[in-house]
Amino acid sequence: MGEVIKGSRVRGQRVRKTEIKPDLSVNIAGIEMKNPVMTASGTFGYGIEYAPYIDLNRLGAIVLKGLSARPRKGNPPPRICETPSGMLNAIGLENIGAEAFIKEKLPLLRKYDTKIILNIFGDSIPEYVEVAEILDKVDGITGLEINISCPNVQKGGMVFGTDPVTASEVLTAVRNATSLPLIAKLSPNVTDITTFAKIAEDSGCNAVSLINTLLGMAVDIRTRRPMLANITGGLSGPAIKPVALRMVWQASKAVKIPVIGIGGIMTADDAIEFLLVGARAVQIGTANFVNPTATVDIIEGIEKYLTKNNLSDINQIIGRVVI
Amino acid sequence: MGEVIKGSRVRGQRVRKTEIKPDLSVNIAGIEMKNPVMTASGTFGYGIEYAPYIDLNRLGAIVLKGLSARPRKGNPPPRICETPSGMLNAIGLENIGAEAFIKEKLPLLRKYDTKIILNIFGDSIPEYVEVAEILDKVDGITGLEINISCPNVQKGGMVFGTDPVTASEVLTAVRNATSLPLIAKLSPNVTDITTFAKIAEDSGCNAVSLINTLLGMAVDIRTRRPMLANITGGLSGPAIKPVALRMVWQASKAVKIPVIGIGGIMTADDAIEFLLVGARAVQIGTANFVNPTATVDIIEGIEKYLTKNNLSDINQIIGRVVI
Amino acid sequence: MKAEILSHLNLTGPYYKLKLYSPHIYKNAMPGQFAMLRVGETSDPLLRRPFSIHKKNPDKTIEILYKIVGKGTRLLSTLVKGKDMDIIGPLGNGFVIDKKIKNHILIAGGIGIAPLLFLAHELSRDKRSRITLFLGARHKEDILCIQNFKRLKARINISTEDGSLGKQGLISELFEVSLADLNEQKIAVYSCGPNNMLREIHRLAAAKGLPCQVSLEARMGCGIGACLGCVVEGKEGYEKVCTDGPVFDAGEVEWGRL
Amino acid sequence: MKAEILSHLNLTGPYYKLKLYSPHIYKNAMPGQFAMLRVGETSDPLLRRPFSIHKKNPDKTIEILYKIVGKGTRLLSTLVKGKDMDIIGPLGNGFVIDKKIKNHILIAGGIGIAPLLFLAHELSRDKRSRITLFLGARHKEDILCIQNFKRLKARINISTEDGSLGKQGLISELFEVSLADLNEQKIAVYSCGPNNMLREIHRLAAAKGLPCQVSLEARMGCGIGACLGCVVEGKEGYEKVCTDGPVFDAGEVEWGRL
Ligand SMILES: Cc1cc2nc3c(=O)[nH]c(=O)nc-3n(C[C@H](O)[C@H](O)[C@H](O)COP(=O)(O)OP(=O)(O)OC[C@H]3O[C@@H](n4cnc5c(N)ncnc54)[C@H](O)[C@@H]3O)c2cc1C
Ligand SMILES: Cc1cc2nc3c(=O)[nH]c(=O)nc-3n(C[C@H](O)[C@H](O)[C@H](O)COP(=O)(O)OP(=O)(O)OC[C@H]3O[C@@H](n4cnc5c(N)ncnc54)[C@H](O)[C@@H]3O)c2cc1C
Ligand SMILES: Cc1cc2nc3c(=O)[nH]c(=O)nc-3n(C[C@H](O)[C@H](O)[C@H](O)COP(=O)(O)O)c2cc1C
Ligand SMILES: Cc1cc2nc3c(=O)[nH]c(=O)nc-3n(C[C@H](O)[C@H](O)[C@H](O)COP(=O)(O)O)c2cc1C
Ligand code: FES
Ligand code: FES
Repeated sequence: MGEVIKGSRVRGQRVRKTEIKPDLSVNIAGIEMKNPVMTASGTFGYGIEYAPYIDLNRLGAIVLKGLSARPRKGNPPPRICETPSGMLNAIGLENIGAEAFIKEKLPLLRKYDTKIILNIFGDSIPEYVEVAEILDKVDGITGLEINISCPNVQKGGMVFGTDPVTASEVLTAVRNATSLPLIAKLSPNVTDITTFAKIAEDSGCNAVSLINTLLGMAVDIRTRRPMLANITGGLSGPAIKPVALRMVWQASKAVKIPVIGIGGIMTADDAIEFLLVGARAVQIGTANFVNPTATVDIIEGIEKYLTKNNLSDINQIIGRVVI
Repeated sequence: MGEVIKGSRVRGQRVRKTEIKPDLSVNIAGIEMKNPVMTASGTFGYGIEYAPYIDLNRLGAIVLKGLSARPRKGNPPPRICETPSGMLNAIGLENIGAEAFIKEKLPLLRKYDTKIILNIFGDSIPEYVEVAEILDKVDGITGLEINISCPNVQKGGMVFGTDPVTASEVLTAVRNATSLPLIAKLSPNVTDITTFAKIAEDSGCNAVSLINTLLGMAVDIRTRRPMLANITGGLSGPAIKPVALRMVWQASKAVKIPVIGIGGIMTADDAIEFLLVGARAVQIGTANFVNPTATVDIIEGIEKYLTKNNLSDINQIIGRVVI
Repeated sequence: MKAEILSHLNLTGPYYKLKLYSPHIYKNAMPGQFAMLRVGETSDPLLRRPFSIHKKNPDKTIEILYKIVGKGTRLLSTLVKGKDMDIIGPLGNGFVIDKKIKNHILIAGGIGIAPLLFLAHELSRDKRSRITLFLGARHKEDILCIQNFKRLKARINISTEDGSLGKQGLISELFEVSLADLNEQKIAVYSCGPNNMLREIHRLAAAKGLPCQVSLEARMGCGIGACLGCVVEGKEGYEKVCTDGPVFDAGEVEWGRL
Repeated sequence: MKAEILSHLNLTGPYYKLKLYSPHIYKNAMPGQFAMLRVGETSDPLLRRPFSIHKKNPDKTIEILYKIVGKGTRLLSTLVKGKDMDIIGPLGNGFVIDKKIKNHILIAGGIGIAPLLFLAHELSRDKRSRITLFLGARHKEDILCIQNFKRLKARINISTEDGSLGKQGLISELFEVSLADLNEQKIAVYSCGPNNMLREIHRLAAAKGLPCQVSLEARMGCGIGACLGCVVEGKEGYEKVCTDGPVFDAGEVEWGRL
């Protein structure tokens, strides 16, 4: 991000301040991004949905809705409900499948000058491997993010990402199935997040992203039924930010691979908190629903924060929390 | 709670409806309570602080600030900060110690017609045992609640309540040290809450209460320092309600001993959600700060809900979520 | 998008009318489309709330007619004239108007009247349109917009559950009775209201072979097709209420699953 | 407790004055005490916010003078006349007035003026009181309440950091200069403002042997001594700002830890 002379021709004023635009670029898992702001899987559709609201070229990277090898219908409605400063979702990983994605959606995305990262999942290790293989070496795909917050159907529905052994198995298997940069997306529903960050590192993943949603529930006291047809769902939004920030801080100290911070980021201030505790990039999820221009607003806000603090490079704040 | 003839003398009106007041009484861990509404430890001081705001006699039970064998100074300030729909605290378990409590505070509480339950903790198993022994058989104390969300100093600071082995050890040791009804207060910062609920049951505890706070963090981006001097703190308030409700639901299905629901309960509606998923009582924490009459408002609200739904007994809603 | 609040009136009881200056929505909105409103500035409530476009005015304003039902609408009702509303729209697919049909039956339950006034205005641009309104609600206080429909020369049928205005009973019953005398073939039915009502209207219209469009509600996360939170079961799998609807051909909906 | 908002004025810039009808607080409040206000109805912001009692009026109203600094105060500023404010108070320990002392020096930094006006009113009930005000702030727009103090016949010293009003510099510097000429012994100092200022005022007053009371701020959970969230380090361990303070004898505070 070179130097930009600002204000020099603005309305022919006498103010001729030379302002150096801070360098926001980061390299995560071998992926060069213009800035550390990515979208979070499942909250940005297949990307195109947001094109009427923001210039997709401005994003550091776009992470798309989780893909499986075959299309998935997802859970019956109601699938979402609001909670204090948060929301629960049990979409059930509805998606059109990796093949359809490549045919129908990817061509629309290729024209944008941003990195496309695909979030993948499966019900079993072979399924994870299958989707990774389908997407490997497809033009326009820069990296994969593995969602391990999925139930392992072969092992009685236990979630991959909450058991060290299965987590290690699925990450290693996917690692061997693709040469793309690999991000392990961790589940927060664990006693010790650092265990799983280390497992990701040891399995050869190039980065970890966290957090996925916290498992939650809500009940409609009028009908006495759960608010979600699926009974439980994933909690996201500002409510979870303190938990996410704590886990990102812990994970950043535990591993050398880059950590991507996710969870309740609504504003640039929130994003900066994550960068300060060690995240090298952030993902914006639920905020997109509330404010479709959230990502771009956050990029601009981070830039302003750096400028205001006379910092020229985003790396000057990453991990710089004062303890 | 017998029948109450309501409205019969109100302003000498012709409305002479006979209304049966629903029975709100519950028995938890052998403790007979007028209603299922208790206070949550650490949010109700030593009880007396709220006497100017509510009639303490109306409460099902009062759970007081965590006590240790000896006084504790607690953490340096800042100790709290607000987060979206929640707050972080790192009080550091400041308390006057069990002996001083018995001498200075308990006499003031004895005159109230409500159950007094003491929340206890220690830095090591012997300390837990010590405080339990000090409080055992003291007149006016109805039960103990063991806070196991404390670091075990003898084992490198690992939290008792997040390790099955230490959790079992400390609960068993306290169980053997007192004949009082015993409630195990569980930490939510674990992969599987049912494991710990079962450990409590197997250790001879008479009930479990959950959840304690979620571990969280916040950073002041102006100073780049953590908002709390202790760096991390416990997240409470409405933000955590969905997580708490899910865990209470899971625990209720896993054990036979009563489950006490805690976490973000602000209104009667919130309390009813917890009762529906299986809690036999609830504790009100952060809500007391926001609204000092929260507990009494909630008791009245539950009563209204029962009346409105033509239910005569609180047990008719406990565990009755429609799945 | 920002849109200045030009007026904000409490009609009766829990009903409010909000007038916003929005050249963009004025220019683009079609009947049946909706907008997502941010009802507060903090993170509780968090999500935007969907509201139908109720009316467009030549001064580039739009109107929203809403009812207070919970936290979000209560907060919305406190916003005062002069402030900017944070709004996204128009969104979704509106009612399809078949130019060949001149007889239009609009059926609303309660606040379901909101999108139908805009539709009636649009239909009445064709001077040969004949509009019949069936409007049902619980009490007479819940019967809104009658004057507006009168001005459009609509034939108006009203029912209330307690009989406080019009016929006592459900509006679907009134509609059923009127269908009995119906000989005309070129009729379209448009409906908005509670699911149970819509199911019944669909059944009655289908039995007579009348085309019927319904505007559905669902909890919405994004309103723009990104979250997959708002689906309803359709004949060919899940349909997103926000981008595949909110107006659906009644025949496409799996009514048994609603 | 509910208290009707009788008026709510934007003074200058971020400063607002709120007038509430509260016979209870009117009757019981002492200078230096505070109240906890609920600034919104939803759970964000969650906690109440503490504000000093700024003024009491014979019509049983009280006034709060505040500055918008964040989310809570911004939301507070949107509450309109006629609504009920949810308020708890009066809380805490106020300033101790030693009847034997007739010379009173009040020192405020910025919005720290809020509790000092109430104190000045109380002090001036003794006709022999002489009140001297030192008021410092960043710019002249941050200098509030001068007219009120004039009416109480206070001697007024003003400083601003940018020199836009009064002497340029910090108010503690102005106070220090005035102390140099001071011979009188029976003087009490009362101060409210940023911690750095209070520390300096304490140092200067202590050097002269003057009794000095300071009103401290802290993030508060409950305001009533139940959460232990608001402590500051005192000479004998932690003190709760809400119930041991907010007014402390400056000598009791561990200034090094603040
Ligand atoms: C396409 C569409 C158009 C609509 N048009 C109008 C309109 O013109 N006028 C009007 O008054 N209402 C309209 N609604 C309904 C309106 O969105 C809800 O009443 C509002 O979101 C409730 O918010 P709340 O916070 O007050 O209620 P909450 O406290 O959130 O909930 C109260 C009740 O409203 C339901 N509800 C909550 N959120 C939604 C949601 N996003 N969509 C539907 N129901 C919800 C809840 O299930 C609950 O039963 C429309 C809904 C949709 C989907
Ligand atoms: C006893 C007491 C009396 C006070 N009297 C007044 C008064 O008369 N007028 C006035 O304008 N202000 C007064 N304050 C300060 C006022 O409480 C804060 O400005 C207010 O709480 C900030 O809320 P916010 O949501 O706008 O800011 P936030 O967004 O919460 O925070 C903005 C800034 O305010 C600080 N802050 C947040 N909460 C508190 C808190 N509870 N106490 C102190 N600082 C806080 C934060 O650390 C941050 O620096 C008083 C504070 C105390 C403790
Ligand atoms: C509606 C919705 C759908 C989601 N779908 C996925 C998904 O398919 N794969 C995934 O890894 N995470 C998914 N997530 C989790 C988000 O990517 C993100 O980790 C989480 O929402 C926390 O971030 P936030 O608080 O910013 O939303 C989804 C979240 C939401 C709200
Ligand atoms: C300020 C504060 C202090 C607390 N102190 C204790 C404590 O001493 N012992 C304990 O077991 N729990 C303590 N808790 C946890 C609460 O009892 C409760 O489990 C938690 O706050 C969740 O409930 P809530 O969301 O209703 O506040 C404390 C919570 C807060 C907010
Ligand atoms: S509301 Fe998000 S897809 Fe419809
Ligand atoms: S604010 Fe809770 S103890 Fe002072």
